[in-house]
Amino acid sequence: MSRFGYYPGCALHGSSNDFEASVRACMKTLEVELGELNDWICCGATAAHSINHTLSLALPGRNLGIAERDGFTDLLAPCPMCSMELIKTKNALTESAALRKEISDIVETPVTGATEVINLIQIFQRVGLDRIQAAVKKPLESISAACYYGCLLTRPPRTVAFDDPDQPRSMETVLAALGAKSVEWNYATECCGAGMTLSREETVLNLTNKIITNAKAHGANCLVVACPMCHVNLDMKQGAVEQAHGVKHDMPVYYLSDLVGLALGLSERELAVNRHFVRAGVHAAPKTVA
Amino acid sequence: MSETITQQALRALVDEWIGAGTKVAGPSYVKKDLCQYVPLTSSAELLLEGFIHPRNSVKDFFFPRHEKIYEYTLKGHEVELADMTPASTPQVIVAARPCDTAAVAILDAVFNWGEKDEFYTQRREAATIVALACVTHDSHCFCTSVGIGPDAEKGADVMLLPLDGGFEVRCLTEKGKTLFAGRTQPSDKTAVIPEGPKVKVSPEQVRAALEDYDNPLWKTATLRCLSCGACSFTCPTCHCFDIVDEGNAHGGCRAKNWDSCQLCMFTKHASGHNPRNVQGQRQRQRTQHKFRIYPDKFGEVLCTGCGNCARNCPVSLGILGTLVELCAEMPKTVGESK
Amino acid sequence: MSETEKTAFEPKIVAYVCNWCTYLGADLAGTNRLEYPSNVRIVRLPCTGRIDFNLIIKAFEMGADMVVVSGCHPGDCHYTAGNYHARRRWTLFRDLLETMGIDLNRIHFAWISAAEGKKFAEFITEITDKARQLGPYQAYREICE
Amino acid sequence: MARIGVFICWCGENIARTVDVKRATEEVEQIPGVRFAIDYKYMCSDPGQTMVRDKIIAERLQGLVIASCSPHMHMKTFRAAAKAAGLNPYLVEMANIREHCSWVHQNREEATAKAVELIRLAVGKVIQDKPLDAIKVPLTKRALVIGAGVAGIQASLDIAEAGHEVVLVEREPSIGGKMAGLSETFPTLDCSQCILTPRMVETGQHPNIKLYTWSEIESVDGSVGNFTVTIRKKARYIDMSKCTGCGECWNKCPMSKTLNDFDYGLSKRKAIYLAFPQAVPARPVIDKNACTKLKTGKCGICAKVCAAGAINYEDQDEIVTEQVGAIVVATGYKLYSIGQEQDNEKYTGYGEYGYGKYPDVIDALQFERLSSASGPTGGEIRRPSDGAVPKSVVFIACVGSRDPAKGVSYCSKICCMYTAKHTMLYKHKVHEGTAHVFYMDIRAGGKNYDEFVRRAIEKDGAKYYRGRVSKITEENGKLIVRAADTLAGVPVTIEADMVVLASAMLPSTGATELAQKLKVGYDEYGFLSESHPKLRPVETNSAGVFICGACHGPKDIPEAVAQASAAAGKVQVMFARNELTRDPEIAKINEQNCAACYACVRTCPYNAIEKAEIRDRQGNLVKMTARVNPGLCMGCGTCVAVCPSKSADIDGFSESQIYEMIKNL
Amino acid sequence: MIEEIRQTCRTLLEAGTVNVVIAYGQSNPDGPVHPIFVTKPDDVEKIVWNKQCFANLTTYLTRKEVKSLGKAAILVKGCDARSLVVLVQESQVERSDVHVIGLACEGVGEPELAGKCRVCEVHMPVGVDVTIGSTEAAAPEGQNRYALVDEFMKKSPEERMAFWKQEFERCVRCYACRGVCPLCYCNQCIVDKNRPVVIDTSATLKGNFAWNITRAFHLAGRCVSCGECTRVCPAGIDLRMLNASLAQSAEKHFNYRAGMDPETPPVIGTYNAEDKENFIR
Repeated sequence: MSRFGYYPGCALHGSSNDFEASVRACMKTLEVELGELNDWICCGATAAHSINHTLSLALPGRNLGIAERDGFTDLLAPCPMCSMELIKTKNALTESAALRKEISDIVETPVTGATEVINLIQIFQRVGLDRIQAAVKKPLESISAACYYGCLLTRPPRTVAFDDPDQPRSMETVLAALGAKSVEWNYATECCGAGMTLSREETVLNLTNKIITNAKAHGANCLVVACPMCHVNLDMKQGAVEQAHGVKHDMPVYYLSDLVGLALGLSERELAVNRHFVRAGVHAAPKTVA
Repeated sequence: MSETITQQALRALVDEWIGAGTKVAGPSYVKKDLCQYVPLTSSAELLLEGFIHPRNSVKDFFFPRHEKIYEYTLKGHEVELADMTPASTPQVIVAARPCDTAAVAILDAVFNWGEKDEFYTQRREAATIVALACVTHDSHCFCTSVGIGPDAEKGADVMLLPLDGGFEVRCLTEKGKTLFAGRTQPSDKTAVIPEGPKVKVSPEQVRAALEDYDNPLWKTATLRCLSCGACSFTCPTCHCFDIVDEGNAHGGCRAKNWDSCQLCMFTKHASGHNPRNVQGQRQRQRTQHKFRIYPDKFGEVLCTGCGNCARNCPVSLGILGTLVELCAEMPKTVGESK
Repeated sequence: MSETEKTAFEPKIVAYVCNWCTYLGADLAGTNRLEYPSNVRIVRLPCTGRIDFNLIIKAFEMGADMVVVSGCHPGDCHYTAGNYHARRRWTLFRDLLETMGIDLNRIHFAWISAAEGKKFAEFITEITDKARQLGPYQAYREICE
Repeated sequence: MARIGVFICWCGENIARTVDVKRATEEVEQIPGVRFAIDYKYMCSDPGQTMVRDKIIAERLQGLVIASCSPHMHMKTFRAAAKAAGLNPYLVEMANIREHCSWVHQNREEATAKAVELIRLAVGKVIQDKPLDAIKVPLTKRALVIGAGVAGIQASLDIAEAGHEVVLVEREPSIGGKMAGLSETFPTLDCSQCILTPRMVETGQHPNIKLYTWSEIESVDGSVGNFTVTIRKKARYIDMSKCTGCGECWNKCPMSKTLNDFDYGLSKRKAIYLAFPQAVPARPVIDKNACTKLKTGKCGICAKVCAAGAINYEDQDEIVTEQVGAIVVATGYKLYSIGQEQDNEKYTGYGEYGYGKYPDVIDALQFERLSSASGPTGGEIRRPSDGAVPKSVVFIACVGSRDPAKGVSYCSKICCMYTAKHTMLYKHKVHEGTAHVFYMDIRAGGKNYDEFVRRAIEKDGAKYYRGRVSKITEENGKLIVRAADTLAGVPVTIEADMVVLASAMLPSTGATELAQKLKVGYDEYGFLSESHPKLRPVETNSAGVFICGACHGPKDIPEAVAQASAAAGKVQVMFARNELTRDPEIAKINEQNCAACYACVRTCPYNAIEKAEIRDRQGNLVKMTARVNPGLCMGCGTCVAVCPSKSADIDGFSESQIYEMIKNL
Repeated sequence: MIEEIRQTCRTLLEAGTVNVVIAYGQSNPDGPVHPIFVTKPDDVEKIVWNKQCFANLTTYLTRKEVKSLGKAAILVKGCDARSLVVLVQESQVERSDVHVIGLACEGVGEPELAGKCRVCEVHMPVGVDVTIGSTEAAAPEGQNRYALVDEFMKKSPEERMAFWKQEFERCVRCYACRGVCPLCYCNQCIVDKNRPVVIDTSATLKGNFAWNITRAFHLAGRCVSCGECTRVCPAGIDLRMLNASLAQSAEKHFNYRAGMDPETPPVIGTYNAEDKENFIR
């Protein structure tokens, strides 16, 4: 059984607890132990770096320190915002001995930046796609997904150094292992407007509408995401989008872990798929057809 | 009847000399398996028994391996010279082997011949040599073959002869007497020194054998020589030196450094020609110098049979071995050539 | 040594540089008027390949407190490979010096190209500061007494 | 005592401002060996040099130290002055008290002290200087030109016309290079092929030009004046002496699926093919990867139809050597790939433009072929995906250029011009179409260049937007180009039928490997380095090797041609002499002391040291030794450093000279 | 084994295959073992083979006095065979000019084995013309051949410097280290070069540091750790430490060990563009 550190961040313990349920259920089935960091704190995303540079490194620094203390060589941060902040800090620490000392002093824990920070897609890659493929119980033949990476999974490219920032393929490869199809479309790495959900809702509704429309136009019957914020905008806000644009989308939005879990035979309830706003039943489509 | 001193008292005396600011040198283990004559900081370092011969010789204290003669400073287009003052600090060499002590007496002749070597002479005058007679010897020792013995007094100011728990003290010169005045106990015992190594050759035999300058033995018997200076530099009587200038554009010194006739550069001319170009010629030169040239000039052989040449030779090629081979062949070769 | 003496100390620094990269880099620093401390004495050699370890030892013997060796970046050698040969020798030589207890803070190696006037000036400034902090290379001076 | 004269230059105020020259002069006079020291405002001026010459004679000087600027600036000047006064030029040393002193120090005390110290080192060195004589090297008056694009052709013809033999090597089956595939050229819009093909024919027929096409340089040995060049003639499978170029073979060849590289993949060609109709030599070549006969042994149609019997399936690569005295490199350029695969890890490609996955997103050279009368569409602008005439074309400039994050940091220089040209070519052919151009800046410096761009905008109505394209997507057969118009401050979305990317100019494949063979420097991108950017623009630091055209950096045709003529001129200057002289600052071996361990032989980057024997008059071997070939030694001195006995030494930077300098620390 | 050695040498001399055999001998039975040069078949009886056969005889292959004797056969232990490889690589010895008799060796030194023998990996010599004897002795498992250096490097730089000052203080510049070393074959040693003086000839600390650094570095990537320099030093200076440190460095950085393989190009005078360089700015 492999063991990974687990940093949920605020989202997975709050608005996106369905995501956490999905991730945990999936990992359990794959016999991956997730060790949640004891006493983790906020990653400082969005606010810290615009206020105080040291703080923006110290917050993730403390979390990395905890991971090192607890002996985790790999740390899963399913929220891309969190993983980006952690990686940014890790990189900075690796480059400067002075910074390592400074941050270690501030957070009162020795921190070197040795821990590898990984996102949701990477943990599946670590587990091994062939292993997952072998464990698939219910191939997702009815799924034609538009894999939506959003802005942060692959960006900033030199920091996160994950997949191709403009033409990513990693989620598609995971889906292929599950027996699912994915479509070629144009909005895979466009922004959903996450940060402006509250301040400029109109922009968000406009962007998400484009994303969903394009996915549909290219033949997708669902969207797959690996980011809690994307999910909020695409799923929870889909009703508002439909209202604002006078359209009917009814486009299910899955977390990547949902689809892995479903293929592995987990139930919608176990994966909290039943708590999504848009009824996410495409995976079972053949049954209804039959 | 004799005068004696216990080992303990001798050591106390040595410490006293040291305490008084006298430079004291004597045999000591400087590291595992390496016994050398070295300056002592305490009598505890001093070896008084259990050694045959230190790997170096006492010449180090009169004729050091490197000695500045003068210093110069360049001031603009002028050169300023500053003579070095010869050292005259009192020094005592203690527990010197008779073969080393004798060597100093032999060297006196060459360093006082013609131009007096002030550096040597002044050190020599300020020094008192306390010899220690030998009770054992090894296969390299051959003092008896060159007219010296385990208790030879030549060159010594004091002779110490091991006597159970201490030494018989024979003060041979005024310097020696002053050094030990009131420190010895009269005793009815006298030390008995065992005979030294068996006589293997005689200077006369060697002298005769050396007449055959072109003896092929020089080539064959010295083939294994590696052309280093280990023999000369640890020899108590070898005294060749080189003059070098060292320094930079601002100043420097002229110095006298040990040199060895065994090194191939020793006789190399500026033209590139080297009259002693092969090792046999260099070995022959060293032997000739010790047993013919030096005796012809100063009346005694330049060798005290200490055996350091063989002891220190990387390939165990001591002068004795060569002499024995040379003399063994002698009747025939001498007879033929004459 | 007291603090005041330490601050008053001006180290002697010898820089062995190649003719085609670092020497020109130093020229560029001049052309661009990039100021750096005046302690360094540049010895121009054709190539870092020419820079023998004996030169480094000799510099210390002559009282240098720090020695700099610098030439073209790998791949940029005017003579195609001199710097690669030099790099090998230095790698071994540094290990020897380390075994001997010779202070490696006293020897600095750098690749400085003809275009890196800024790097040259910064590098010299930095190591001069370092040399000032280290003080005279007493250990080697004692050897040379 | 040596008689050294020290000449301290003020360099106007450049040195004198920070160095107290007067005081330095007084102090320097005290240095042992210095006969006198003298200062002057401009030592390099005519009166300055006259003073140097007069002093050499009057004071019977044995050596000079000129304390002034960098030796890279004026060493030659002062050596010449010494020579003119009868002093060996290699008895001159310079103390660089300008670049290394007055310009980098502010404190007058410190700068003056350092200047004196630098002069002291130079005096130390000059005392150990030895008079040297320049090395004379025989000269082979034949030139090698590598690359037969327009630059290589121009250089070859110039040298050949001057009466010297030229060996012209081209790795493609035909000469002509990139220019042979261009449509029309800016700013005159004259037909590229019409101006180039006559030159190609001339090259092919010139009695002084020996042409090797379909050939590559294997290795280069020797040095200036006497290079030995090994050339690989790749198997062509055609007997060039028999072939008449009739065309039967390629007409009958059944294999027609290979992408035509002359059309950059926009068309197909046969397995046996003529590079293009105007090819020189007009002889086909068999593509061994496409030919059924060569792959499987079956077919053989071309051999059957060849009346001349010129097809030879057994052909093998052939290695030939040529002796030349000078080399001109004209290897040209290629474009930054618009696909995902890049040949340099620093280049990421442009995923936002689809990495070439949209067939209607093409690069500029492909557009040249589309608009060329000899191109795959016969000069009609038709898009690759469906052959439709595009009604709306977006041109994007600076793809990969000026973009250190994804491509190169330099400007590719010609894209602004050819993009303007492309819009005009397009508009002249598709009158109702719209050309949109996204640019960063318009750089149109050159005779009639800006006027040309204005014409594209004002007369032909190209729509120019200052801004970058952020994304290209495909929607219902249209390319959706999303961009910013930074002048208007609005986002722009254009539905285009075709997009043309003006991707960056890169040195052609293999340029750095060739540079290494030639020992020519190159920059981080692989462009070859000139000796001096202003004064020696076509020379390289490898004597006898010259560069021209785009292998040196992005340039347009007129510039490449001008540079080619310049390089040819340099070759002719060299060939005007009967022998060469070289700087004698080279290695030598003390053969008596050499232990013949041959560490130097192993180390020498120029293979200039050989194993040699010393024999006596009777021919008996005395000893082995290393020996320097002065014709090959370039004077790096690496042998000195590896020689344990210091039997190797190097004139000009000898052990004595360097140690004497250090002793003056 | 000794009889086989003598017989082999006798045959070679009798057949005229060689003119001289470079071997070990003893002037008297309890005297020291030293190199001998056997030119007459009957003299092979003088050859000995015992625990005192320290000398690396390959040092004689480059000496003009020995070369003048004609074609030589030489006795080599496994360690000595490595220096022969270097001599061949460095064109000092034409391999076909020497008849190399390898001796199976379980180590020299009595009662205690010499340090080098305790980590020996070449009990059976390689690259020889004939091997005499056999041994099962093998390299000790997991032995760190640089343990001596590693241990020494635990000292602080200041302690190391102090150690070397103490050692070099005793150096009298007799050059026995140079004389005995098979790889010190220069016609004129750099220390004997006086225009310019690269290394002071004075036996001062300054001169002694320069000399010993140079001696060690000239053996960088060449020294085969035969240990002769250390054995013969009359001042007992621990020279092998410096040699071992460089051997370790060559192995660590360039995966090179001198004298192991005649085909691998020497580490100095060659390069790899990928050589690491973390110390260069």
